[in-house]
Amino acid sequence: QEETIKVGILHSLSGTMAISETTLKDAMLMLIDEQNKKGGILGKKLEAVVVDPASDWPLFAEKARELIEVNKVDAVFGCWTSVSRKSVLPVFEELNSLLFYPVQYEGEESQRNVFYTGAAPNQQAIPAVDYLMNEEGVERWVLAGTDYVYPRTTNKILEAYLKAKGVAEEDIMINYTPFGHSDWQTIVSDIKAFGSAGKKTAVVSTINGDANVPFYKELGNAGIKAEDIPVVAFSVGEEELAGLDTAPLVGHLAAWNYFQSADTDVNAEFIDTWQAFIGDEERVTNDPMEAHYIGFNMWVKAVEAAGTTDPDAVIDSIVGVSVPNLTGGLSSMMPNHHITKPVLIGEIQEDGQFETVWETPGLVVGDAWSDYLEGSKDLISDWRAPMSCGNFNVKTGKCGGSEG
Amino acid sequence: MMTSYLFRTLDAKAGVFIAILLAVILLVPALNILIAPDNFFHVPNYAVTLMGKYLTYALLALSVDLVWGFCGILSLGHGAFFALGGYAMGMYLMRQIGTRGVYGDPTLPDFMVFLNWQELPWYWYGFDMAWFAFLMVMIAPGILAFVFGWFAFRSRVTGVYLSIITQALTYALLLAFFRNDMGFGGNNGLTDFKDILGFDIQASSTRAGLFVASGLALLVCFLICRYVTKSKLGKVLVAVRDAESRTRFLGYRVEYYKLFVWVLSAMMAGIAGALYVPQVGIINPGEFAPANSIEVVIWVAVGGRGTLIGAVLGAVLVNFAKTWFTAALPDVWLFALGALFVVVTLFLPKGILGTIGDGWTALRQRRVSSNAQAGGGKPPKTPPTSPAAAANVDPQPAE
Amino acid sequence: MSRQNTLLYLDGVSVSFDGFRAINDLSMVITHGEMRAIIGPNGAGKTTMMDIITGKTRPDSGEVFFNGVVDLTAEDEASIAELGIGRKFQKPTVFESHTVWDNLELALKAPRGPFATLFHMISGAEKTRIEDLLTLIRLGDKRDELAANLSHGQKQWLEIGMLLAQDPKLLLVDEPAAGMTDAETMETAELLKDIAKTHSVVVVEHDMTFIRALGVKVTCLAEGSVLAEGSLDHVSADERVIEVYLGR
Amino acid sequence: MSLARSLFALLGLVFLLGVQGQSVQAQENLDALRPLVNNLAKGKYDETQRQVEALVASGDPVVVPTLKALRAGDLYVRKADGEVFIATKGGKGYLLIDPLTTENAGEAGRRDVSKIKVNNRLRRVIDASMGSLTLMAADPKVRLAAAEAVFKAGDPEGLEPLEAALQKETDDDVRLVMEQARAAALLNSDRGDSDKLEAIETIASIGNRDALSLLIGVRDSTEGALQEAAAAAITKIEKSLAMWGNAQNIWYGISLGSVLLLAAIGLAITFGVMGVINMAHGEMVMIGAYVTFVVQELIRNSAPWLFDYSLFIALPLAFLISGSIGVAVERGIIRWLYGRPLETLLATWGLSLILQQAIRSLFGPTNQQVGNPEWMSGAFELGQLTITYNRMWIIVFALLVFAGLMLVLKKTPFGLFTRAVTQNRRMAASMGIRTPWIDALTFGLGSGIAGIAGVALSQIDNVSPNLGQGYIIDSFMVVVFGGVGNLWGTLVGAMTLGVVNKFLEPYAGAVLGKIFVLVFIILFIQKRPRGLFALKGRAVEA
Amino acid sequence: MLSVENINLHYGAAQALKSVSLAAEIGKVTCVMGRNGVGKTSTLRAIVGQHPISAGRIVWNGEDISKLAPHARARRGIAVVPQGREVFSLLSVKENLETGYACLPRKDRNIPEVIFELFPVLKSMLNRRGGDLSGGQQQQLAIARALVTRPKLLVLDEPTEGIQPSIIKDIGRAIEWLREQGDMAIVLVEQYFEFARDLADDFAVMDRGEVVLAGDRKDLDEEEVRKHLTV
Ligand SMILES: Nc1ncnc2c1ncn2[C@@H]1O[C@H](COP(=O)(O)OP(=O)(O)OP(=O)(O)O)[C@@H](O)[C@H]1O
Ligand SMILES: Nc1ncnc2c1ncn2[C@@H]1O[C@H](COP(=O)(O)OP(=O)(O)OP(=O)(O)O)[C@@H](O)[C@H]1O
Ligand SMILES: NC(N)=O
Ligand SMILES: [Mg+2]
Ligand SMILES: [Mg+2]
Repeated sequence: QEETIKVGILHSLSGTMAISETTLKDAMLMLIDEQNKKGGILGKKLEAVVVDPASDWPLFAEKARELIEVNKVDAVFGCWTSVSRKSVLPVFEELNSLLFYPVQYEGEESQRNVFYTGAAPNQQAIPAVDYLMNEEGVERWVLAGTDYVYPRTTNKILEAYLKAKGVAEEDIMINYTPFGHSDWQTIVSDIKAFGSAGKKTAVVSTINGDANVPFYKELGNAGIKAEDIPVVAFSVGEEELAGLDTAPLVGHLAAWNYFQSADTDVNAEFIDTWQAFIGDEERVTNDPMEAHYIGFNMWVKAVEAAGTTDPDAVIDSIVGVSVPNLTGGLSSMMPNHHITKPVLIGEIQEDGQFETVWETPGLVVGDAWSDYLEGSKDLISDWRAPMSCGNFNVKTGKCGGSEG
Repeated sequence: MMTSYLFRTLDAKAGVFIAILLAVILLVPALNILIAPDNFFHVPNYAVTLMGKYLTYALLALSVDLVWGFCGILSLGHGAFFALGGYAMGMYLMRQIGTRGVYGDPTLPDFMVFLNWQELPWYWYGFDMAWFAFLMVMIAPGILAFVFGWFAFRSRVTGVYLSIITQALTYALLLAFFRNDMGFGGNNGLTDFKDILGFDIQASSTRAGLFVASGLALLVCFLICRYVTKSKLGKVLVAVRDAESRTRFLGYRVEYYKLFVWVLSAMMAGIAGALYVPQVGIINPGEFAPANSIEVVIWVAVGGRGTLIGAVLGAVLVNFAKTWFTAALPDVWLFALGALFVVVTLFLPKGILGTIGDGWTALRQRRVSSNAQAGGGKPPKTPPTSPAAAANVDPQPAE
Repeated sequence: MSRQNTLLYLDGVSVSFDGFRAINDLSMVITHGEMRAIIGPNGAGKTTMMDIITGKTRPDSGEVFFNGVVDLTAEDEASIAELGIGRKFQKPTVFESHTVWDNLELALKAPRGPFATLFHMISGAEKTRIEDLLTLIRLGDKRDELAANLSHGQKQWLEIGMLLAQDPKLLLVDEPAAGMTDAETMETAELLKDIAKTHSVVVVEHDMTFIRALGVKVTCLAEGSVLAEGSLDHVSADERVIEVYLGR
Repeated sequence: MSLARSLFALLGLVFLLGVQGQSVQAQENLDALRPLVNNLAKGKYDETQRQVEALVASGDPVVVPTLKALRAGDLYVRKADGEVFIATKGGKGYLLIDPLTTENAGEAGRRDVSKIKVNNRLRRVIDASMGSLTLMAADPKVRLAAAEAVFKAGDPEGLEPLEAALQKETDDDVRLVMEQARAAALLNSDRGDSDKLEAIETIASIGNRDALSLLIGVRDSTEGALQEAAAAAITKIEKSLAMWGNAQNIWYGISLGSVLLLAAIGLAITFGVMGVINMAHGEMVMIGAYVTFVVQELIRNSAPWLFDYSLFIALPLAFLISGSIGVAVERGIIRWLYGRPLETLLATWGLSLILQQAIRSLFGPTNQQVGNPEWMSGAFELGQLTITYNRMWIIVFALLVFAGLMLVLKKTPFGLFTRAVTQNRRMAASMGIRTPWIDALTFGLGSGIAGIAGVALSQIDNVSPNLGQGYIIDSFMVVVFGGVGNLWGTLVGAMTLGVVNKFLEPYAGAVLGKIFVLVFIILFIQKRPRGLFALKGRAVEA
Repeated sequence: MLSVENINLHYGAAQALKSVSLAAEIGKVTCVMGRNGVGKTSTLRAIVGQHPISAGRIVWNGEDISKLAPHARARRGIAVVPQGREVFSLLSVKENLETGYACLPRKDRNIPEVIFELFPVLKSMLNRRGGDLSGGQQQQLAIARALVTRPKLLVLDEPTEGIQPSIIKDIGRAIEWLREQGDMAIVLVEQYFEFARDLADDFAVMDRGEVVLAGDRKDLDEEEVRKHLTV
């Protein structure tokens, strides 16, 4: 039997997260397939090892361990939601393996074995707010989110940011809902009331996956149009829109680093390959898929550069690696294990796609530690020697709390 | 006297079980530590932790079986006690991190630092001390169980009503612990533990130690359950399960009996949770999810309700199946697991152990009766366990 | 009669269900050591009266006292049982998934607290007592059989055995002879007479031969209150009793 | 939809105008406007906005199609010469239309033109300015929309055209809105205080939040009589809004309650009546939702005109499909488990895993799109209440289903036999009741009803394999809270929980609100250990 | 007519009936007697199909019904008054009676007036739930419910249990009346010797799962029977 390089895929195929993660498993299979068509890496074929952590966080850790210890994979692509990542972190640290995490998250983390290919808050939330403030003249803000860490942190950051920009306390309304919240009547009417105070109002939504469909349905039916109160979402992409009649939502916004509508040749090719792979002409692509695309290509490049899949070597060689992203630029792996990305603001179209209405002039470097949070504004991360630290405190000149 | 009684109550089946359990407790760590990794008999770390987890699940199943199998209290919320025990342990482990957190704060856990908490909430006090934390592992679930049970049993909430409010309880706790404002780390829960009682939590010796601890906890709790259920109190419990009000007319204070096993069971669940957390490395509100508690009930049903060994067997078996299926059939494993449950209910109506037990008794009885009445009447056409007979002779309707 | 010297004292007790008066201003007194037979038409309220005494049903009004001092309406089933009131139900109710033996063991007079039972070890005296009861109720060969597998009449017997095992001060016996053969009925009567030497007993029955064999004071209830009281001959001669109960 | 319609109306109108105005004068105007139109393609949003304002300042209705097209994202610039056209997809790339003359202007390849971007701010500006341009349109609907736009803008510039329009207005409804728009514009103008006092009265009579915010503006920027009048009006409106707030909570509560009722009612049969702890109930609901999806998908692909009837087609199908699955499940699994109610939990849990995975394998894990038919979309105002049609129909539907079920169970022999079978299967059989038949039909009925609940729920929630899981816990809570085996209990239970939830939510927030509801249920059960509509008496204990 | 031929019946491994035979003719009352636990109820369960038999057969009007489901037997005119009443406790008295409609054609679905003549108390309690009735009332309801089905074979398991003397007399008269109608076979299990003796045309005495004495009324040796009824 021919020797292969094994790649672990750790995405939930059942349970609540399957709705988002199954697509990423398929995307990874496609990427591995494509790479094998190009001859694999280092002359060896790649072999995907798929497991199902079933949306169960401790199971993520167990499966991660199984992938690394039992299946001996060389890198793992997976997780969605911070808690799944937090759950597997110690495993990757202990067994010294690699994880590529493809979803936007709240930041406040930088770990030697993890590469964060999704957006940090400064690559999504802050530019979105800037856009609304500058281009749409928004003065009053509803920060609506699902009650968990990502929205909580993002909103903390945004609150600090808005206040720094002179927005008054009473012009910010913060609202949290449980996971899978499905009855939005009260909240939508509260938003409507909050928005009728005479000042231009917008909703910044960190509402998680499933709850969005009923939210937007209620919004549409209550007649809240984008021109009146635009909603900018950080967790609503093409996949989520596919489950919605978007006609009433035209003009509402999302902030991402990629839209399927990106008008580039690489993207066109990516979409074609994807649709052919999955056998569905209608199947959409989305931002976390692009993140895996970038992450995977970075890993391939780093392995080739290092000439080995050994994690330590790859960790050293991957920083500084640049690969094309799907929006026409080159994304690079930064020393803090986050990557550079363009930030796009898109408007929902009737066909379920986004049209980019604004984008950052250049690429934005992912910031592991927010400048707007008390505890973390003095921290930086740099995994290159000699610093080799994920949480270096520039004030005290020490490497965070970690002794090692 | 008690111990002699205890041992008198151990029949052959229990003896075999204890022997196997002891062997596992001794052999697994030995094969893990003493045998070289490339040897065929080596048990990898991965397997040790995995089996450790199964043992804590088995303990949880045991606690559910105690209240359900013997006292008829179908708890759809035992995950709450498990999770509380887990959180107590998690809080201890969090405090052990000390300045090694990413922000280097000596008292505040990381998640509090970045959400700008200024000081440690009062309910976190004391968790830096192992003895206190370990006590809380039992006391916290115990108190919750006591308060809940005190009200519910005195109000004579029974049957599905009780089941559903236990579910409401765990669901409410789920939502509460999800809230970041509660100060338990919200959805992310507690993670990134460094060491326990001074031992590095990732060291394989620590893992082996935790495995042994889980095994011993299971063994001790099994013996306790065994003693309780074989005692006269156990008979009262079964009486309560069958005909609660009749038991009252005999002068037994049913609510005290229920409260006793309920709290005992909750504490056992708490211990299970506490041993679970350091082995899986995370405790988060997901453990409070009603579905988790339902699953525990299902392990017990699969193994055989009302047979303590069955509960243990069911927990290990179902979880082993889950581990295996999720890796071997990641895309369709739910078909396999779902079918397993359906098949067990249909063909092993009393669970795995119950059915084995039945077969055993039937065999013995047949031998006895065929000796007694040589040439007597024919044996029944339809064996009692066949579905047709079960449906036909069924004594009582559902409600 | 003053309440003080009575064992059971009911005064002006009424209870109604959804407007239907099952017990209507019922007054009755049982003295220490007395055996009383209660008869009355179906639906007269005999069982309901026992429900009230044992705490199963709360009266809407009226007084119920035990031993002259204990207000039974303020107690719950378990404490009433602990006070020494035992009951055999009209419809036999035994613990079906316990063996005959265990049913009796559970009923046996002993401390009832959880910790007492947790550390309870069955004594020789208790075993003998159970053996005796088994013989008495003729279920010796069924001792290891589950109660669920008994016939209707066997369950009746088992319940009588359980009542005896409790050794209560006051026995409330609801239709003990139902489902028994005539011979068994007479035996039961003898048994109760025997017990009545040391205990107080209230028996409900429809079997007049049985009542006659008991030879005690009879109370006839009808529509929730006392219709007639006295010796059996006296009561059965009462026109109204014949009208509503005995028939012509 | 209505946007497109009014666009057509406008185009028609403009076309007529165009024919009439075929004069030299008109041609000159066009020549003057052309550069302005072409300028729309230059610069960013700020610049575009300035050009829009310039176009509007011309006051010439001939610019209306340009603005409409810009708003709808149909305005493109030809890269080669910077000319701006209305473009629609067609031919090899785009069909071009001259925005001013609306004449055909040839074709262009996909890469030859680029879209002029609009954002929400621009759309708002266009709406507001278009308002004053279309106040005199022939179609009263257009005029109404125009008046509303002017009201929203509250721009004193709009005052004059408004007053001119008011002179000619014949339609009462439109007139009313114009009056209100005039009042709004007037308050921002420099007209005299008496005019403004009158305007305050007009605004106050609207009584909604828009009026409130206008008046707050007045109160904060004026003094004396005006300020007092505004303040008085504000108090009045706030009072009435508070009252409407309560009405709204009740409405929301009933609406949530009816969703709970729908989700629970099938369970009230399979669990409440039959005693099967049916963990697969949610999956039956899910199957109903997927039936709706499939029906809509078929309609979309082959008979789009039927779309508004899709739910009526889906309802019986969902009932039949979920119902037959129910019957099959009962015959295959449940029937072996009577008398072992707790084991039904195990089997149906397994079943729910299988059904979920089956749907996931068949349709994929992602949400499926189920649309609202026209009559289920939008909302209408009832006083200060916004009543959305989908919620309203769901309430009606839930009550109908409830009534129907009640009828079947209480008034038909089937219902009686069902209850007899579940209370004492053996005796029921000896009474001649075909118990297997009744069991299968009853479980089928419960499942079928879950299926039609799924049709309704597809209108407000995700249609994904997880759909059922989201409702199962709530359903059990409702059935148990109401009292197992009592349909009225399920109705009242669902409504109570809905209303309690909705009154708590504004104060406690959604998360705490939900926690409180759960605690409320726990405490309530202490008071009534057998649910809201507990059966009492011997019958229950026997 | 009904003929039970050499049936065996088991509960699990325990045998409750050993080669029991019994006959019941139209227009006659067959009385089964015996001490507690000898198998009377088991025999009736076998006849109505509530428990499967393990040997022998049961023939009703020429048809072997041993394999038929209970509801099918009910539809062939077999009705039962079970021991322990088994009324549907949550159904009202009226509904309890109406369950008997299941084996009636639509036109016959009514409650015969004679039932209320026999048990007047039921008429006044039509809307009360079955389970709320007193023991004796339930027993009356159980008998009435069986009569609603217009049975051709009526199987009664200790129907006088818990019933007041005057109504026992009425039930006796009712059974006589039913017999006199001449279109019904009646199997009666009874412990109350005098009641049984007065009604029985044929009788069978059981002991330990077997029929130990059988014959018609004139063969009845009271002493012999009583011997089997005492311990
Ligand atoms: N919960 C209840 N709801 C309605 N009626 C009830 C309830 N409980 C008892 N009854 C009625 O109260 C009356 C008294 O019943 P009880 O059982 O006490 O009679 P009894 O004297 O024991 O009769 P029996 O000799 O038939 O056993 C009966 O008419 C019965 O129908
Ligand atoms: N469900 C059962 N399972 C096991 N054994 C049973 C069951 N029912 C009855 N038996 C046994 O079968 C034998 C016959 O019981 P059966 O009920 O037929 O007696 P019976 O003659 O009707 O008595 P009774 O006069 O007490 O009603 C008894 O010894 C009893 O213990
Ligand atoms: N981290 C997120 N997007 O859940
Ligand atoms: Mg009675
Ligand atoms: Mg019998």
